[in-house]
Amino acid sequence: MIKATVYVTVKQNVLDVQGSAVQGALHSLGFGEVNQVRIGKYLELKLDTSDKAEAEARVKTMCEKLLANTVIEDYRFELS
Amino acid sequence: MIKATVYVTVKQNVLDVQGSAVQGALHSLGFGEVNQVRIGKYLELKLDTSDKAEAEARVKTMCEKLLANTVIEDYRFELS
Amino acid sequence: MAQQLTAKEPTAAQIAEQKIYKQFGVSDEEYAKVCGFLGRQPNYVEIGVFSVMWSEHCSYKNSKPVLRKFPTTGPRVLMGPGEGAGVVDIGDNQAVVFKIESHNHPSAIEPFQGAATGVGGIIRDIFSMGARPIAVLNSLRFGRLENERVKYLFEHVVAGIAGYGNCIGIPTVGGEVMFDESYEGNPLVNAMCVGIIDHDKIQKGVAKGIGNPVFYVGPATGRDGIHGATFASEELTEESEAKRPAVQVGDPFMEKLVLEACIELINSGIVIGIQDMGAAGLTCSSSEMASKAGNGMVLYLDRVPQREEGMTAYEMMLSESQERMLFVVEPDKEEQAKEIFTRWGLICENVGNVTEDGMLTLIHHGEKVAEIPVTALVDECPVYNKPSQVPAYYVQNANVDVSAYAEVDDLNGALKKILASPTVASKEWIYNQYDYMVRTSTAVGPGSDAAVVTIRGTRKALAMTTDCNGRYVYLDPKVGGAIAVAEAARNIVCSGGQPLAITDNLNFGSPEKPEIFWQLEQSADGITEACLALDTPVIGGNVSLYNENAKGAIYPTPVIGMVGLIHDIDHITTQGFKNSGDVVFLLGETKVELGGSELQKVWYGVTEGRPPSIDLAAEGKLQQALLAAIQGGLVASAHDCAEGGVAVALVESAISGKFGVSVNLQTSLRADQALFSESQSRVVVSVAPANEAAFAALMAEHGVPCQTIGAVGAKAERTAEGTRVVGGAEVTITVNGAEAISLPLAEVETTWKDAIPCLMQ
Amino acid sequence: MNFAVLVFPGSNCDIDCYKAVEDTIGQPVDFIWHTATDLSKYDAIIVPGGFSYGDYLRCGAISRFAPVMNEVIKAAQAGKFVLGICNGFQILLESGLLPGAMLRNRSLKFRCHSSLLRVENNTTPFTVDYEAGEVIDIPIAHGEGNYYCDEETLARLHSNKQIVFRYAHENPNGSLDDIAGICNEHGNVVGMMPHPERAVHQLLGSEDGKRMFTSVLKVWRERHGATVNS
Ligand SMILES: Nc1ncnc2c1ncn2[C@@H]1O[C@H](COP(=O)(O)OP(=O)(O)O)[C@@H](O)[C@H]1O
Ligand SMILES: [Mg+2]
Repeated sequence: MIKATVYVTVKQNVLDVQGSAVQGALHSLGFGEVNQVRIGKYLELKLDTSDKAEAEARVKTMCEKLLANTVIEDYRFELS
Repeated sequence: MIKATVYVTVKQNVLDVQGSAVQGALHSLGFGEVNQVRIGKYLELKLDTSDKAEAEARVKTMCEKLLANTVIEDYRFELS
Repeated sequence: MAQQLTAKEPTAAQIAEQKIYKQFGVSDEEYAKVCGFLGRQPNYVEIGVFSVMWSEHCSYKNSKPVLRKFPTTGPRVLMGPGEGAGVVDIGDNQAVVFKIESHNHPSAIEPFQGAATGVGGIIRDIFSMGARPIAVLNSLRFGRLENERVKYLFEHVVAGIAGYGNCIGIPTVGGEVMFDESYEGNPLVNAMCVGIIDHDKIQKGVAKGIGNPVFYVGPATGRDGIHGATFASEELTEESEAKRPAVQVGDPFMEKLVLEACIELINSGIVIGIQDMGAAGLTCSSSEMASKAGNGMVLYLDRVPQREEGMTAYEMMLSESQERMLFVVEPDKEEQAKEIFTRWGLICENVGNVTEDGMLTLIHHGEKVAEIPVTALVDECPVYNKPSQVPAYYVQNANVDVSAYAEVDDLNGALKKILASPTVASKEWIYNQYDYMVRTSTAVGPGSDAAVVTIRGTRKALAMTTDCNGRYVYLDPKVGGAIAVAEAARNIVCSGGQPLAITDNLNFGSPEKPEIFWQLEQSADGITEACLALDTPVIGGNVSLYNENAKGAIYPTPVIGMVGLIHDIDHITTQGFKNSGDVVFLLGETKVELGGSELQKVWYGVTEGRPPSIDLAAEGKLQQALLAAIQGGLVASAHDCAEGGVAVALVESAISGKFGVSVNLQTSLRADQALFSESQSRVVVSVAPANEAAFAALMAEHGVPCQTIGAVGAKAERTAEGTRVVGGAEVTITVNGAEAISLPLAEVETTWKDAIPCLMQ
Repeated sequence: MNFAVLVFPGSNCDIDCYKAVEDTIGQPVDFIWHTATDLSKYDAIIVPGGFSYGDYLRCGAISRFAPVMNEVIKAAQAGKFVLGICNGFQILLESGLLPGAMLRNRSLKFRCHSSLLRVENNTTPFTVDYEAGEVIDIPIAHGEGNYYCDEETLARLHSNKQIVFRYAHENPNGSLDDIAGICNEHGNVVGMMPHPERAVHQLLGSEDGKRMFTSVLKVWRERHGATVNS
């Protein structure tokens, strides 16, 4: 059993609509020190396999194909 | 400047609708080894402060008040 | 019988000794009755099953005596209360199916999911009858919008309703919302669904045919919402936070699959009985289906699809996981049923059989873990006749003389204040988040008196609305209850429809308080009288009691959902003025009736006295006359006078139509009273000059008070996208010739449209 | 002319599109299940709005893998007419038939109301019956219609005249360059957020969507040399 943790974030040059909204909300709640918020997705996958190298390749394909839209998003992942 | 990374996930016994849907999709794409998917949010905050203890307390309040919906979500965060 | 089911669960003896049943809201007497029915002490599963089935939410044990008064039959009623929803004939072998239901307590805790699953639940009630849902509506109550928590609840309730309805593809076409501190901490979220069905397709939730298999369809069961029905039957307190069941999460996409598959299954003609798993989940659906057929049912719980590991029988029976259905077919139809569900990507499991012993029998891990007579669960719940007492506030209010209020010195200011009150202000902020157009049958969406949905392939349409003014009901529950029905019917008639029937949602405080029970009784009497007078039977409804916050009960709020039939789409009428120069009429009589009014609230800061009176015979005449005029093609626009009186009605017709208006009210009342009194049975109508005489004659013939008050003014100039008025039109109202209101339409529109968005910034 | 309206499990504007084809141009139209593997019979394919697979993760992300999408890609390459509306537009983006991606509305709220569009390109098969620059009234209903693409792509959209519709006044979702609809380089694949199928009758508030259907029929007839009254 391998656990993959995938982080998908909006690309730097794409406006993170949700992030800006959350930053605005934090400001109005009095958290003026927050000067940037980026919001992404966080996925935990459990994989029925013990072959790390294979898992690495498979998760990369999953990200490219489905989990991230690389027009607007970056992704990275960790296996454990 | 302190960076806070916040992870928000659906509580264990609350149905993770998104996670189940993505797992189904991965299966039909041929990734049968994926036997669980949980999806959460991932937030990066930049804080204009250098006081780690204070930041710790402030981020906790942000999570409780806004970033997580503690009725159905759990959160954890790291400072760096 | 297994006495103790898992190591963690108390034994039957412990339940008795430690009175554990009390935690589930079962009283000592009720526990004794349970023992009587079983002939022994119940184990943990059994007492759990009894406690949800005997909760107010499922059994109506406190409200039944009150509900019995409602008229429930009529020539058009094909099915009254009892099944998932009521059914009313609309001709051509078609029928309309509708029902309203509350999700107040879940929404107070988790507004998005609470509201979303409320919508999901009521939609299931409709399609489990075999009907295709065509529209949803909602009725909402919140505290004052200045409060941060209220804003949070409001924002997320609306998002939850939108999230579910938009995704499943059923238009949210209307509703209502009021804001008052009485609802702080205990918002009301009522959702109504309307569906269409052919007469011969009507389904019942019956488990007929001994030996027939029972199927479970939908997502796997988790530990969510355990004891939801019990939770809904208690007051919300600090402790309920801790006691709260895991929140149910809605999956509208899943429901869409279940909906399509179930309709296909029903259309295939093989279903014997089908029911949704709503409150009290598997427990309620299985025992009700068995009871209705006079049979029993055995369930093999190991076969129930499970989402979490190690679920106990107790947990499975009490779970309120969403989007699940239970149905019965004949054994040789199993494959056919499975095929349909497979195509929609759904699993359907054979979880049991219909039996002849009249028992609900549960088998888990090869052991019998419960055996209960279904009649004990469904039909033998104790019914209480609660004491009732006239509240002190009601007696005191008799002494309030609203005609003695100091005269309003700034009528323009008062009008703007009322228009900016969130209760009266434009609800665009809400309904622009709802997809009210999907299915392309919405002829009148939100923003007029009633919504109108056309029926494809015919010239017919359905008008639908929800209404209730909780302030009136608080001040006089009987009159307020009658007004709620009358107002709903008036909204239907103003839209060109003939009122057919109602569904009601009785939202009240704790029935343990005699004053609250009095409110409940009285308002049911009022509803009954109005339903009889207006010929609109009650075909279903829902009761939500224990709506209380730290300061006490909410205003009694019996929400009325009504559906009317528009015989021809040419009769569809909206509230907006249509042509410059049309004659404006005011139907009905204006009296000094400010009790519970918007003016009283925003200008004098109180809610006191008696509410407006209602003469149901006059109301009936008004509605008949107006409907005849509309059907005769005499009416350009019609809008009922509700909160804010004739002044607000005129402004709304002007804004909706984007025309100015100029009227004079000839009256013996003070100007402020004439403008803002909320007397009932009044409608603002505009009529083309050519039809003026015929319209006036028709009203006279029916004995309806009818006054020509002025004319529709200039067409407004608008912004490029047409959404806002920029100039060229005025709202002018004089009273006995003296100037009372004089404001540019652009200004009143801005006040009215920006109020809620500004508060929600 | 044969129309196909795709049906994903969560499509909910499929019926509306079907009715719109029937009511506006009266051509034969079929519902096509997402598992279908043959679209050869059809001249035009409509990918309707809705929440195809629940729209979890991202709108259209899961549905682009439906078997039928391979056929849609083939049809598009063969020059057949493909129209993606709302969620259908999102699916066309995810599947790469059209460039760019969709972000959540700037307001972070679902928005449903009528909207005014300017016809920027009236040479696509779906827009020939409009005047260039004409402003039309077509409603929107979406939570993720905030169109985005990188600068290079945007430049290409401009130079190839691939922007078909722009929001004429208020931009309801924050989309780049007020984009409401685009087409591919050949113009035979069009994606748009507003719903023309909801604007085909005065009872619905507007009839401006009708001409999208009459346009494509006209172009198809021209290409097939069929007479208009056939
Ligand atoms: N919660 C809501 N959801 C959808 N539509 C709503 C809601 N609240 C109000 N509306 C719509 O706004 C319009 C005005 O509502 P309301 O002021 O209650 O009208 P009326 O007094 O005529 O019943 C109606 O068309 C109603 O359907
Ligand atoms: Mg009303």
